[in-house]
Amino acid sequence: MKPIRQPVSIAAELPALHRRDIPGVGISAGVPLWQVLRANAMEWSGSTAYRAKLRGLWKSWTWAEVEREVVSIQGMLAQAGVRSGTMVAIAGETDPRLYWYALAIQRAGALPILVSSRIDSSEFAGVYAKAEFAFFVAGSEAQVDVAVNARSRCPELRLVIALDRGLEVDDYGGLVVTEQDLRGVDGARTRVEPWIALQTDPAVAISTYDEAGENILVVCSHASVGKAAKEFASLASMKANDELVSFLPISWFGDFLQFSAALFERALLSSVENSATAVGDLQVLAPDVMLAPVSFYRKMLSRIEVNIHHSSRIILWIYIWSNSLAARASAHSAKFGRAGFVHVITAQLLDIIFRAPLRNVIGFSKLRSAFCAEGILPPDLAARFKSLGIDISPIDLDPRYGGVLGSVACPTPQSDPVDVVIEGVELIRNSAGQALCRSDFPAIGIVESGGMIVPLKTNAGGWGRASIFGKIDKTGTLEFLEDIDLEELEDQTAASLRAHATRLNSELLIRNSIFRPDGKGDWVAVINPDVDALRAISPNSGSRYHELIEQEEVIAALAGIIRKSNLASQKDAAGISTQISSFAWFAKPLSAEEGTLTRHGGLQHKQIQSLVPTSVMETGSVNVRMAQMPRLRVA
Amino acid sequence: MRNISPTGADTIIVDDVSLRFGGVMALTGVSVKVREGEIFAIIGPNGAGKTSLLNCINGFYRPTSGSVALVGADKPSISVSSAARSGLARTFQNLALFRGLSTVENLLLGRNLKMKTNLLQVAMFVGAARREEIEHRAAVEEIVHFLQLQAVRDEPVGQLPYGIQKRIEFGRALASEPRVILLDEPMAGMNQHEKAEMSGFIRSVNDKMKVTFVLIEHDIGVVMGLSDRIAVLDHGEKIAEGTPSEVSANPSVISAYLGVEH
Amino acid sequence: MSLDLQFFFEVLISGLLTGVLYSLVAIGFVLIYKASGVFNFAQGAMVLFAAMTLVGISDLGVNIAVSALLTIVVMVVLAYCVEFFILRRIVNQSQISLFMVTIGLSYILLGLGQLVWGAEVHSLDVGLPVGQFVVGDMFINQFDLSVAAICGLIVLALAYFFQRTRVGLSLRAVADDHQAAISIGVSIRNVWIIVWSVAGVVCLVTGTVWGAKLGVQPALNLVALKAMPVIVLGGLTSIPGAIVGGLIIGPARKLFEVYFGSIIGGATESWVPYVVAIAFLLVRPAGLFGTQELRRI
Amino acid sequence: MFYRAARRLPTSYSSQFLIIKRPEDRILAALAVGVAIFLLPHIASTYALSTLLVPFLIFSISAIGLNLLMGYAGQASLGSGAFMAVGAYASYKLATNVPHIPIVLDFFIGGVAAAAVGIVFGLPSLRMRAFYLAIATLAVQFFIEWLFSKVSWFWNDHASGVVSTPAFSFLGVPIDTPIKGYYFSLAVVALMTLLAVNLTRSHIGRQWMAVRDNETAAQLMGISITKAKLSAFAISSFYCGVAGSLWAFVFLKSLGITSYSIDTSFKIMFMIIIGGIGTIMGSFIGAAFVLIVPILLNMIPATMSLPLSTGVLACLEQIIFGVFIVYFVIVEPQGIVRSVRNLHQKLVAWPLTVNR
Repeated sequence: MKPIRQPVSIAAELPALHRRDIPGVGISAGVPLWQVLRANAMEWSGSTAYRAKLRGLWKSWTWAEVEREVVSIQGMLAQAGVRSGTMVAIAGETDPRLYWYALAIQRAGALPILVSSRIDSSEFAGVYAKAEFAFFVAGSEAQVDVAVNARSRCPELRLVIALDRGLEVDDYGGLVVTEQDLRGVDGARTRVEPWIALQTDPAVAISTYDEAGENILVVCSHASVGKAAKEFASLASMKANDELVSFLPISWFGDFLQFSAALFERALLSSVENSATAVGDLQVLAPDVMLAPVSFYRKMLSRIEVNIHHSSRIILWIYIWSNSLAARASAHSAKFGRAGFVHVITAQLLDIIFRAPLRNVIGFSKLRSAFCAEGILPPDLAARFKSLGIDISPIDLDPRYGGVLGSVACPTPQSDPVDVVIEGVELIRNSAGQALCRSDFPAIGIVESGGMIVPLKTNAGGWGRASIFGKIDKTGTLEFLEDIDLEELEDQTAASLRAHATRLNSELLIRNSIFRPDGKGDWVAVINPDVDALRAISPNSGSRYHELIEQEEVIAALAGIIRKSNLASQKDAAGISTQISSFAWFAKPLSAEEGTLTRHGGLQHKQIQSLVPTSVMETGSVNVRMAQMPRLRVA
Repeated sequence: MRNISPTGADTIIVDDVSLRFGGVMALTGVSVKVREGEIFAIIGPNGAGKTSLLNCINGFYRPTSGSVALVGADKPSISVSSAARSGLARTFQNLALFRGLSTVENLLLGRNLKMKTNLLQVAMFVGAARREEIEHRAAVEEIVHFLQLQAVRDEPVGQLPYGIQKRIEFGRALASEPRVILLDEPMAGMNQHEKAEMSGFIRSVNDKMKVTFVLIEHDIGVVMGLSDRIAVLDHGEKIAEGTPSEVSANPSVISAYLGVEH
Repeated sequence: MSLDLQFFFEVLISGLLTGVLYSLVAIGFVLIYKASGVFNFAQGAMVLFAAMTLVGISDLGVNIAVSALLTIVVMVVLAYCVEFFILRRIVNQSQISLFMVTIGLSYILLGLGQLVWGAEVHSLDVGLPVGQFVVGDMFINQFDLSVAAICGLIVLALAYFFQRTRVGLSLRAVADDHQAAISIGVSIRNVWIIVWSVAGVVCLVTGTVWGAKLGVQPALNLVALKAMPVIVLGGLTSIPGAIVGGLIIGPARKLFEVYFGSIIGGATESWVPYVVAIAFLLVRPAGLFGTQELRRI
Repeated sequence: MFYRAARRLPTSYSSQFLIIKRPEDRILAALAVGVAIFLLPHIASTYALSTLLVPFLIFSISAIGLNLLMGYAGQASLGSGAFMAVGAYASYKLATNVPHIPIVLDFFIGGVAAAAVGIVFGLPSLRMRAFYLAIATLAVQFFIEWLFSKVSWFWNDHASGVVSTPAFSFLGVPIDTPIKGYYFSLAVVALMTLLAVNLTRSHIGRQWMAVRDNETAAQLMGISITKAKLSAFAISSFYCGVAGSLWAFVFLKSLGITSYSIDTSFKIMFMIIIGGIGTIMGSFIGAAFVLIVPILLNMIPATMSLPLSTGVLACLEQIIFGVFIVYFVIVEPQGIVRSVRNLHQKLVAWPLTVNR
């Protein structure tokens, strides 16, 4: 595989890394993470960078150690045959070394592909088909087994590097090696020049799923990773030596985000022992900043509340009271734009006598800013957390969009070629308006001035789909198209929509709802109905979800609610009235764990398609959202 | 179905063993050879004498006639503890854990034989004794990690769910780094998922640590999938032995066992 | 017949007879153990309590028979209390902790008895014959003999109670298998109450006899300790065992005391029975007639 | 909440060996020790020192001893009093006949003698279970009582069975005043407690607990039941022996078999039942409880000026103890220490409750 660019000595860039008074600020977003790491190692060699629980004990590493480790890993990998442009898959959980490997791989100019640790062998083969990687770094034996089972379908897979083999010994005929084996002779000592990447070069590929459940690979450039990280850091107002906790499979984008943000702000990233111990470990770790999926917050809350309900009446009473208080306070502030004096006082008192000890017990004692990804934290949960003195702001972090340069599938090419700007890359546009391209060298994420990208991987002569998303000039700076975005609407519309939301959500049938423009000035309500409630009104109470949403009665009832809400909105004197032209829901019910909305599911249902013209939703969804990236919005 | 059949040397030789309780013949003239590194299953209807055979192998019962030999043992395993010393570990149909003790303590007891420090050193609890504790604790943590027991590390095992307890008992057997592990219905009362998990553990221990297994299991599906060879007992007599395919083909087995069970 | 042989027989017989006395106590133990699986350390205390109550009531000038009846009532009440406050609250606890409870119980009874009836020694005369038979050249204590008779009567009564009466049957059912008994609708609590009451009655008899022998005093409590070896020797679960145990222990201690005790300072009765019992137990860990519980694996 | 969980991370297995895990508790413990060393002996009256504190210390040693046997190894014993006697008489013989060896050594040898006797009388435990064994240990009690009351050689053939123990000094300091006695026994208690704790958290302690919880499985682990049980008996008896010697030399300053009667055995057993079976802590709590209750009982009527004769009080004491035993076995089988632990957990989890 021929390298795309020759390595340059990085001596020239060092001063750039030194110019800095406030930590992190000086480093421009485009700088590869390994350089950030090295900067940290130079300036704060002593301070702790990572912490992990191995075999029941907490181990920690300083920046300098990590830097040294990363360099030696790169040397090790170089010996194993990892070159620039090589692709190396990584899968595993709760072990910082996995991230260090990612860094080392970037340092070598190769592309780390973060794979879910829960992946099964067929999916693994699927990922392999997209990015024929020759190397696979397995966090634990589970992943080793996956790779071994899939080896027949992965001809190019040369080496599985196992970080933690536990009790195992079998090496499957040289396929599986441990680090120790690899270090072996002088692997650790061979020092390899780092690869200097452009900020538009791909930094990392994340194996995830699109809303159809298809496994896709998402590629992020150094620029977008940095940008996302910095945005997160600023949202969380992260400081140096803050403590973060990461506890999920490495391929979760939120996890990767925390990791990169921690690097930029040189915060301390700890990882729990495993998912079973997560809650307990969290209590010990007491993070300052936390980014977790909604499901995890739910788990925490249920744990807390079960406790509260089993504890003394007084505690329970205070808790309920503080909940209502929080609700009233927010209502008050919504009305007058500021919290009431009484509320402030009582809140303060509560915090001293009730919340503080509670936070201490449940492990949020030090928490400064918490975020939940994978959609929106249901308002009731948010309120209950608030009553514990914990504010959780949902951030929009769909891995499809957070830091994406492009995603890949490989249909057959269509007619109607378009002019090619980069030599060696041929582009055509198919009837669906998608751009397809072919390059005569294996390529990764090259960007064309027409705002087109080639697939993650094209074999010489192979075709792949790409999607238009924005303009990039030859200097490699991105320029995004505009997004239609609630936050950017004039306040009255937003307020009116919020009013809609509260009305709908207050209904028994609807758990929560969001709104998309239908393109004709009105709005589509995408709702998440309460299945049990639906059953209650359905003629056949035994019917399954997909049956329910076909039933006239049910649709009528929901339509009634919408209509009511529209009327209310018209009556509402304050501000302009927004009307809901149609509503959509999901082919699959969302379990309580998910309980959130994605803005696509609704379209999978024929009934809805009749209600909402697909094309319109398109503007509302895929491409434009895609364009405006990587942007973290605090709802 | 597992077709690779290890052709290791014989590890356990049960030679024409009979066992009598008062008037009842629990076993009559049973001869079995367990090869090194294989998973050997003993099946049969209830009261066929499976557990009795296991008990003979690791010395709970002394056969009325016939002999049991553990090849490579320093001395023929006559008592339970000497069997343990010669690398024989065992789990029970109805758990035999130390209910009052935590998971880690149970596993540590599995390594009891490896702990050498004497009473005085221990009473001082410095130097050797301390080092020993730490070293064995580390070894135990490996098993905790392997069997995914982190969450219950310090819980008293008495209150833990059944599946977990089974796993802990298996871990305790593993902790003694045995050559042979006898499993008496390791998956009794488990749901399918737990069974799959357990077989996974057994398989990987057998594959990768070359531990020989002798197991009694009622779930025919599991047995067929897991074991290299199977012996079928009925009324204390061995009516068949061979690979899963052979056994399941054997008419007498079908009549005596499968017919009854399913 | 030579003198020392005759002497030997005298000792032997009196040993046997005192042995029977111990059997009386032992029977109470066995009853309770069979039915409620409790090793009733409070047996001695119950004996003392019963005797004290009897004496106490009769000292109030009540006819001895009446006061005996009253005492029986008291013992029944006691049985009920034991069931209510202890047995029903202590299901599925380890046997040793049940044992502990009865130690506690014995303390309570001792304290109570002395609190109510005072700690001083009462003499008790229930008209048992004193003096000596003369058989050949041998002297046999009539008192002991009559006690033996009483003991025999009690055993017969109990045998009848267990074999013939409905209660007795259900009681044996419980003794065999609690769960089964419950499943066939035996009210286990009633059974407990009954058994403890019966044991109470046995205690009353025992107490009366011992009281008549030694006078009613706290020392009676030690009777239980003396009877322990008899019980373990006979095996906790069999009444015949209790009797035979008594018949072995009684002579053994007497003979040892008479022939060796003097050499090594005397008063060996306190421990010799135990040594004998342990010697037996080492051979048969479940005692003579006890059933060896199988080791579950 | 009163205890901090946040960011206290175990970084080595040896941190698991800490006798007191939480720093807050360590402070408390340090305070307690400080009080015991510097404050208590000076504020406490001589009466309190000699009739309460010293007996408390000595009895907690024997309670620890019995706890090791009964609580950890699960072998019931009613013979602790006898083992105390053995220790006492052994060290008495030594102190009187071989005066020049240091007294501490006497006590130690006394303990060893008791251990030897313990091993002999522990042998039945190999065959017998539960209360069969308890009865067997009763035999020890009675035999020893008889032995030391009949064979006058043990008390140097004095006329009376009760002899006064020779005055002794430790490191040149004569242990004559209650305070010195207190400090001396405190030192012994501290040392022996530490040793006991070490044993219980080591593999030997684990072997005992294994035998207690499941003998079959214990055998399966290659544990020699004989070794485990006999070692438990030996060590338990050693503790009792030393306690016995202290009882004679430091507390009574005289030696008579009556003070090692079966009642003493029961008393010690009550201590561990009430305090908490299977915990070292429980031994102390139990000892304190069993010793303090009677004193309180004697004080209450005095303070409330109730006309209660000592006889009545004695009865009440018996009854109350009986009730306590029954109560603890039924309601709180793990004794007071359990309640203390619960409180501790409550404090840790406050304002939430402990989720069990």
